[in-house]
Amino acid sequence: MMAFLLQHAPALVIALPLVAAFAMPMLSRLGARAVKAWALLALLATESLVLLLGRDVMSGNPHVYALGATIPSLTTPAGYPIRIIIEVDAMSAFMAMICASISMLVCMYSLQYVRKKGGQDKYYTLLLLMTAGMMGLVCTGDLFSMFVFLELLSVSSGALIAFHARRGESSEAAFKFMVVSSIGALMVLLAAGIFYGQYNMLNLAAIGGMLRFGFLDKVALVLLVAAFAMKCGAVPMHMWVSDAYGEAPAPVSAFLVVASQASLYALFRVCFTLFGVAAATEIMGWALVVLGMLTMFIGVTMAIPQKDIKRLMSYHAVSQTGYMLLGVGVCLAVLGNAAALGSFGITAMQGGLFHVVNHAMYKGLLFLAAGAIIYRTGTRDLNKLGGLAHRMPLTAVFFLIGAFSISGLPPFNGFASKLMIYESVFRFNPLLSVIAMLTSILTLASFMKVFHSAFLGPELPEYRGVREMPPAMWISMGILAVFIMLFGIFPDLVVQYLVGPASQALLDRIGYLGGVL
Amino acid sequence: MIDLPFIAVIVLIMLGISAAVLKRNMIKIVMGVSISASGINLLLVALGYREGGVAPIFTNAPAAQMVLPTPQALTLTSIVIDLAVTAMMLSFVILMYKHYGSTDSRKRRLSG
Amino acid sequence: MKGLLIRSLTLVLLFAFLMAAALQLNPFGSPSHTVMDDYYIRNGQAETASNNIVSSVVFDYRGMDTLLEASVLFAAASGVVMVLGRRGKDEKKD
Amino acid sequence: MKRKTDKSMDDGMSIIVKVAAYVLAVPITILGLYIILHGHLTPGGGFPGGAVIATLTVLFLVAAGKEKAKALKKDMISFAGGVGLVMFAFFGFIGTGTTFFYNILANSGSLFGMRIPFGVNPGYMWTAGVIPPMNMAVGLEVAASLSLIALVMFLYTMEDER
Repeated sequence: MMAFLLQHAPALVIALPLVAAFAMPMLSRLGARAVKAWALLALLATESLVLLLGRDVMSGNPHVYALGATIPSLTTPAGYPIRIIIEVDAMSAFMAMICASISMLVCMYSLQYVRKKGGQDKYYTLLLLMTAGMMGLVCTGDLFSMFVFLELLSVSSGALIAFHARRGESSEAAFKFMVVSSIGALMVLLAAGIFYGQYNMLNLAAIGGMLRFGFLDKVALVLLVAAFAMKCGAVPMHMWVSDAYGEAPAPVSAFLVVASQASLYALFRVCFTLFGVAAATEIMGWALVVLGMLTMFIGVTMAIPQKDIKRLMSYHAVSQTGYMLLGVGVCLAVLGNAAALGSFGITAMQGGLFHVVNHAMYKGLLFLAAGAIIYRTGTRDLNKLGGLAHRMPLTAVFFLIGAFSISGLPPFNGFASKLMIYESVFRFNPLLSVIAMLTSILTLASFMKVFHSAFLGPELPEYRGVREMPPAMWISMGILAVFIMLFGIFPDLVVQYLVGPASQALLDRIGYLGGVL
Repeated sequence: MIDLPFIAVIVLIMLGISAAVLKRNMIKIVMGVSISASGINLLLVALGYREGGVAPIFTNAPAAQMVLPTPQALTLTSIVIDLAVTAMMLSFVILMYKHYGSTDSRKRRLSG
Repeated sequence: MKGLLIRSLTLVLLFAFLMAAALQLNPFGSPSHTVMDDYYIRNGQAETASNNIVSSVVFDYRGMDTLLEASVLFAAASGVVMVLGRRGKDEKKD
Repeated sequence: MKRKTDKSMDDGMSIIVKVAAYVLAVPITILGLYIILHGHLTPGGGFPGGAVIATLTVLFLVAAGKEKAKALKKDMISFAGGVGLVMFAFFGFIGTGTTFFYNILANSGSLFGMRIPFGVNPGYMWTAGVIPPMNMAVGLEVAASLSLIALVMFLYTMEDER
């Protein structure tokens, strides 16, 4: 049974949340309790399956699964791949674990957060579909499937952003998000079409193996990088992020962070695996680094004057994306240079990837804490809030943990990953490192302002009746907080067992191609 | 030799994207996204065409070379996805029209 | 009007870029590589027993895509119902 | 803002349109079913067929008007869509003994398991393994989803300002 599950796990992690979502219209007849239980159960099953798969993959055993072939490992019946192939290497497993864990916690949080509003079965359906889209995006080894998963992700998250549709602003944010993401997805499709026209292949590994790097390939590279950078909220296209994260319900915002990171994963996958050293790595790497620097700095400067607590956090999310782009971009820039890669390139990439998982956790925690504030007080205007620490001490503690972590204070996990980025980037170019540190300080200043205005100060009369948040909400936040502490105290273990294999897998282009061909 | 179909496809895609970027009316933005999606579908189909080919269906097929089947399958998929995206975006436009009383994107409240 | 200028400039650049790419594609009507599609045409009938090769690509060789595409439509339907179909006064904070 | 709603439209269009719509409904249904059932033999399949059947709903909405449209059950349509997708996924899952999405019925000799010779042939109905059942499942899902989208949008836009 275990071996059977493990063998089919790459397909099942995508299929499970999908089927659970399809069954939702039937379950909704049984009432809201059944819907919630079913969604949580499905996500728990997905999570355990992903952990099972991830443990196997991380121990150096990548999985390849040809959908519909006579045996799962029969990828090339005629010398080339003809079916959709799911390829889970350590990097994919790493991202899949993040997605599954956060989706489970978000679902748990939602159990109470979206209690009073209608349309619950649709909410959980879309949550499950979004999980499936994310899992597929990080696991698939096929360029066209990537487009389809990207669209599934954007349609379902677009709908979830507009959950409070009567507010007007949220449908506006959702509209903006849909336009940006559908144009991005169309660019991916165009790139897939260009590759298909040249090589008659859609599989990432097969295209990578045949790559000639002519003019058309460069066009496709530019289209793919632009599309995924747009989707992950890098700077010239960051305007949708603040609206979408700000207007979505809080758990959905926490989940959208992971969705952006799935796009980030696709960006890395395209740069490292599809193109690899063949790409003009110096130029591409610098492009990512510059994009990262701009994203980091503009994000934080736009965050400081915000008055809306969730909008402020969204701009910080933009800013943190810059760190990941910076770390991985430095590695991409020195990919052709073995000495530099060994001495600081790999550390930079590990820092970037470590920051991905840390960001998912602390940003999730912060958004969930903001959600708790909104849930109890009904406002998100920082000028109206104040003195909440008297009434919601637990929320205050969780918020503080998230805020310290995002600002990179020891002993929280943000410190560990940022330290790795600072160290390695300093050896690449000291100026970049200084700007990154400055951004961190600005982040700390901004969050201290938020903490001060929302939690400290005298107890305001209008919030006298405010209570601590309900249990499902603080349990999910507590799990995140515990993991933030653990990752901050034992960063070396995390790097060794999670981030290290992932970064090795991303660098091992030959291994990825060899898995299929 | 100039390949007119590909040029037409690029013109179509750019028309759509220009409409999405430059127009103020949100219905026109939706139309723009749809048009560029159609352009890309046409590109896929055009890539799979073989001179004088017939559809890749064996039922009573004439004896001739067949065109490539994959682009047609991809196009089928992408048409349905485009339909779904359009439906989603139009429903947001309906909501905004109800809320703001206009389809003009300048009247929106959110900035940035 | 500075924004308009930047947008127009970007669009013109994109247009030139894509047009240059279009001119480099294989000539229309004679694709250069056809290994994957020839496999489908040659073996599709034997492997999937379907006369319609497009159907066998859609539902067999690339079946996952089709499942996903159907679920995109399902997501859109659920989303439209969720945002437009709700009745009652359950709108509140957040 | 105030949008003027035409009260006369609540009961749909004139009797001529209604009769024409009911007459058209039969050939549309047959065409849709034909396209779905022959998806593995002729151009078409679940998606185009489902879309054809969904036009039936649109026709009904236009002809019969708002009051009749309100009687349609959204939950039931959504349920039908879910059933279609679960069926589709089920046919993917039954191959899991080999691989997910393995075409287990093709060439098996059982239902839809007839072998076909290579090359041009007149087309046999009982071929193609899981493809025809999948076409039916997708047809159901697409028809349901598109009907649901059309219905909800119609009701929302026809709704009076409250």
